[in-house]
Amino acid sequence: MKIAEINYLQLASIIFIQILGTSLLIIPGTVVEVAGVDGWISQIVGTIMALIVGMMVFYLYNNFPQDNLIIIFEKLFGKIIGNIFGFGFVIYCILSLSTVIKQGCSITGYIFLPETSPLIFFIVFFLIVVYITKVGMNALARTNVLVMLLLITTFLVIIITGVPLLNVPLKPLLSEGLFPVLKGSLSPISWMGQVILITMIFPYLTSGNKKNIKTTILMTLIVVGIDHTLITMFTLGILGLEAKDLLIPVYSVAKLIEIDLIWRRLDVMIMFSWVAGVTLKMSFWYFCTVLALKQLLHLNKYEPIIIPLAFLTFVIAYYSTNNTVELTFYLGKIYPILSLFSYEFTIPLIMCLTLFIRRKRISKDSKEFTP
Amino acid sequence: MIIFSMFILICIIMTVIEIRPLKKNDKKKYLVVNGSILIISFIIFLIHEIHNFSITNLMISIFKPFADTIFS
Amino acid sequence: MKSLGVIAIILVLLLSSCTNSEEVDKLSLISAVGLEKMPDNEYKIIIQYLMPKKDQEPLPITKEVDGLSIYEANNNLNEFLPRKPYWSHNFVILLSEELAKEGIRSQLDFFRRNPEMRQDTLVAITESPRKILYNLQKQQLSGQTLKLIARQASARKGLGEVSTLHKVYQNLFFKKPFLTITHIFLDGENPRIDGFSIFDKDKYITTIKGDEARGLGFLKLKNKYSSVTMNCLDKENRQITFNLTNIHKKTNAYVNDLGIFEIRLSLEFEAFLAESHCMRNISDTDTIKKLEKALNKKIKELAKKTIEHSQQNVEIDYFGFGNLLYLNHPKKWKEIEGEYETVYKNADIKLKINTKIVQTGAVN
Amino acid sequence: MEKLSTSLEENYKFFQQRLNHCEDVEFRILNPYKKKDNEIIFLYCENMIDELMVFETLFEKIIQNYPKKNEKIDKSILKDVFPTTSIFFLDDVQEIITYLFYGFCIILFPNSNKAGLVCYSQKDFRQVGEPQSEVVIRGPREGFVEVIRTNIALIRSKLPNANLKVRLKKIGTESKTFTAVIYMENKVPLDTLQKVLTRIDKIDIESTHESGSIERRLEEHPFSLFPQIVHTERPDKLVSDVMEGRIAIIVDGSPHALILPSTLKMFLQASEDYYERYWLGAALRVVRVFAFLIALLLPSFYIGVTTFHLEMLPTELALAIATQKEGTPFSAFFEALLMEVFFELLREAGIRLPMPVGSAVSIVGGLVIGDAAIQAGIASPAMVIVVALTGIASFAIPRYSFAIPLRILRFGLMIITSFLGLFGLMIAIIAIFIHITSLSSFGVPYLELSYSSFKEMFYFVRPSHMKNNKKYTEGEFK
Repeated sequence: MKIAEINYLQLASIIFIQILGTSLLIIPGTVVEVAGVDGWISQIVGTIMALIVGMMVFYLYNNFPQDNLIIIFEKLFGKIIGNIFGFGFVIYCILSLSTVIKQGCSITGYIFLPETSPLIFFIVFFLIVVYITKVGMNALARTNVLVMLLLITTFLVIIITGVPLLNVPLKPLLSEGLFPVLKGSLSPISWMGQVILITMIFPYLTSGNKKNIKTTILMTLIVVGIDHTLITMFTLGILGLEAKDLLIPVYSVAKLIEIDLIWRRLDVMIMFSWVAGVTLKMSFWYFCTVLALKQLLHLNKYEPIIIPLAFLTFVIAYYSTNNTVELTFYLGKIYPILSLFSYEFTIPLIMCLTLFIRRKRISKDSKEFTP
Repeated sequence: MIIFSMFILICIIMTVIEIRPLKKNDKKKYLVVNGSILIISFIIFLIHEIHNFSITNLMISIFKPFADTIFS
Repeated sequence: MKSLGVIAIILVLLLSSCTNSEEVDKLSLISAVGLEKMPDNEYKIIIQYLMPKKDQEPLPITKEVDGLSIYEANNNLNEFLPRKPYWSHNFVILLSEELAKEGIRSQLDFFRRNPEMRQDTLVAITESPRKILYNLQKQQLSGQTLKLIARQASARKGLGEVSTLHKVYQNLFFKKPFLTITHIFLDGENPRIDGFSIFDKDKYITTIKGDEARGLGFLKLKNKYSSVTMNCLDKENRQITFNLTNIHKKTNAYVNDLGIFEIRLSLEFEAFLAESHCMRNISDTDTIKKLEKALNKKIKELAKKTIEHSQQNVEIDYFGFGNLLYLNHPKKWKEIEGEYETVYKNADIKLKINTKIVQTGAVN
Repeated sequence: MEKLSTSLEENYKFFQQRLNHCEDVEFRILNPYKKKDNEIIFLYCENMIDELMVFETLFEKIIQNYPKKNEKIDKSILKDVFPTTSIFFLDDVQEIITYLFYGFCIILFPNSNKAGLVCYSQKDFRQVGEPQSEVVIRGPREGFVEVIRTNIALIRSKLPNANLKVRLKKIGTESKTFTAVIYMENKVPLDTLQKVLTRIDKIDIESTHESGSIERRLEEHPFSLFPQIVHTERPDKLVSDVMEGRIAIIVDGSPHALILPSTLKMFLQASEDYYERYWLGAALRVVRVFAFLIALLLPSFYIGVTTFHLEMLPTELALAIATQKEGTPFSAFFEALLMEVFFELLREAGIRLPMPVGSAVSIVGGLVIGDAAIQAGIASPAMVIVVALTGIASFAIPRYSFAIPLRILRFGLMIITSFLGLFGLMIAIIAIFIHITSLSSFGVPYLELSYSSFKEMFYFVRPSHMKNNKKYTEGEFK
């Protein structure tokens, strides 16, 4: 089978949607809760830290442009430890994906159809995710570009129409010291650290030269960081610390926007594009999970395991948290620790160090990537 | 509950349909893999039904002390 | 086979989904709501809703219900209403003074939690929401009309910002809330807006009307029009009116070494001559200088009046000076946070007003 | 018998038998001296041939040059008759019969196992006229006809260039239909050409009379709702696409030429865009993209907004819709379904009927859809506006074949929206876009958003394109 090709724009859109797909609505809430008015500084700190993760990802790509994460594990740590890391990665993927699904379902449920059984959302998302994964990476990458445009438009609409509503000064600066800001930056780092997922699609980046891929990764991270910072600034500037009080602050901001001529109430349109983003984010995560499991089990094709694995993921997601309070707590406080101490920061760091130390003794005879 | 069980049923049928045209050697492998994945998901479902306990709860109970010290 | 499976799943999905679709003609659009206090902790809510009829102008219908909480009263509505109440097109929430005295934060909670509710709904205090709503019944879009009145009044009369649900809550989350809410009077048949209610945190204190209220606009508004009328320079019993615009405001608040709270306010306006009952010829630059001086004095007088009222009569800082201090000097704020009321009472507020007359209208 | 025998009698009998009941075939025996072994037999299909020419040129000249009584007749006689090499000899029976029906005159000689073939083909067919399905205000008025030779001539006259290659193939085991593959040698990507040629060779079909049946067999995703090959009736459109490096296929008997590889944007382009001012062309394309979206989404969006998200509408509009809706018995979904079905019925009836009756249908239809449905309380006026707008939008799409998937998908979207609201609509839209982006036409992605494709869609007009066609050959393949 021919390997799908991903060009720069598609790579950028994958990173963009993969992070901003869910965070666009949620991130100001989790950050403001910890860092208060200085939430936007947390976002800047988070972006800078995420750039380090981006550099690590590129360092891995530079050395293994033809392999993906599972093969890199094997090459770096040997067969046994590599496989353990690989299975850990699958579990990490399933856990993260289940939180994404839970967020997607609970927020769309709350906003679109509050009286409908939540199971319906799970089934709908299940169907679309299975379908997208079956169709494959090529279509996913192309649709990503489309939805990226949609999300950027949404973002710009919020920002531009939000300007007249800004009336709360972002002061006092650092009144509680630097510590809450750093604590608040954990959540953005964990979100933007998800860029580690593109290690799974290295072999697809066939058409690029390395320098361009580096700029693509880092520039996209910076753009996402700017988006995060701006959206947090606007949420704080429009709502003030009221943002702490709300379930989805950005949605509340969108509710205040009035474009008198065309649309008086824009919030549903914003949710409309958010659903698109979250669907594609789920699909990309799921694609990576399936690919990883397929490689670990040495299967020929990944198509036959799509449905059972999706079922497992959705069952875990369905039974993950009981209410929104628990979900917010998990997303804001538990997940950053969990992810940063595993595959988003610590393990990439170990990998890069190992690679740096034993650069010349990496086994060359290992297997090749097959889609 | 009815929806859920029908959903499981359809999932199993779709999986079988997916595996059927494969070669014999592959078929066995995929049956084992898919079967174990489905069994794991069923166990998770059962544990939640009986003890009301999920993986997220587990994570929360493990990491809560960390979180409390960091975000206090 | 494969497509059969997909069709089966979709069928299961569609047949089982208990959706919440509501046809348009099965809803009653609520356009205004009033809350009143009843004995025994019960709420009375007065709801004004629109029920469209074919070939007929939709006029609002007013109904009253009681309930232990507002949500319950909302549900009790359907004891006599054939349609589901729909809150998204609500424009006004009226609270009675009595209710507001208990703290509006808890009373407005229902409207905050309800995802249907718009956050830009007007919140207003009035003596009796019931009377106002019954009087409004003849208007086609009653809630919207009331909100438009509030908006125009705040812009033209200088009564501070329109107090929407979002603004109220935004204010309550400040370090030192300085809430003022639009007050609606009933003048004979018609509702009138000529003043505002002031709050201590979220508890209603009193209402300020007329001249005393005018000063708030100068201190709070940004870039909105309002007008000032003063006596002529030469003739005492004749008036001259200016329209003010393009406000540039500079404020600074700090606590000096003696522990006195000092506030420096400098306001710059551009003034348009709107109407003059004297002095047919104002082409002289000296006259304009004189007029500017007199205008400064008049504005200062008006602002001072309101400030004095807030310092002496009610002893509540509803201008947000306390919050200003927190924003600029958070450490100083912590020192005086406990006894802010007394500190504010003795605060030294310095006003510096600078007006420029830019235009004299179509007549030279 | 596969090859001709040397005996004239045997050959004659064979043809008599093989062409039994083919009463349009004429047998003529020329034997002026009434002597055995000295006769010539002519075969031709009288309706396919210019009989006058046969008599005037062939028969008369042969009689003039007929050898003396004692000399044997030989095929060299034809050389004296025709100075040019417009005659050729064949011995394969099957081929000879095929040529016979193409309009050739077959000449059989004694003692020879080869038959001479001379072309006198003449058919009376439709004249070159204005294309019916692609009307332009500005642009050439000629359109393809059913005869492949005329069509190739139309193309050749626009591009008298040796780089324009015309490769003839025969498709159909029974019909042996002529099919021409036309491309510019210096512009076409070779792998695409190879793919097209092999796929044409693989076509297994008994007969074909319209390029549509070949189109199905050339597409990579024949079960997709979306057409993946553009067809056109206009030579100018075909030539400009061929100049971009695309490949055209013309089938004998069909006025619709196929152009491939095709992408989604080609279905939204009209050839007129390139002849009018640039700004108009660019603006019209934006309009067509909107038309595409409206034709696909408007009814379901209306259902979603009025039954799930009334808060999106301004209060006045919500009230107006509610007032109109009051008194109609059906739900918004059913109302929309009913009106859409009405509309599709009318459209179908209008297309099939002859012109004078067709206009009557449209008058009745206008009454039914417009006024009467509202008067009878079946539909609300707002719904009628929505349905009418949807219909008009679907007519604004320049290619009829591309409006078909929209018509079908619209109903599916309406059903999903009626159950799951705008959420379901968004999910369905994503599914549709995933499907569209997964399609490819001969290795070229059907829809790919990139800077260059965007520029091509809205920005660049064709003249600059013609000079530098790298966008297609390089830009799209990546």
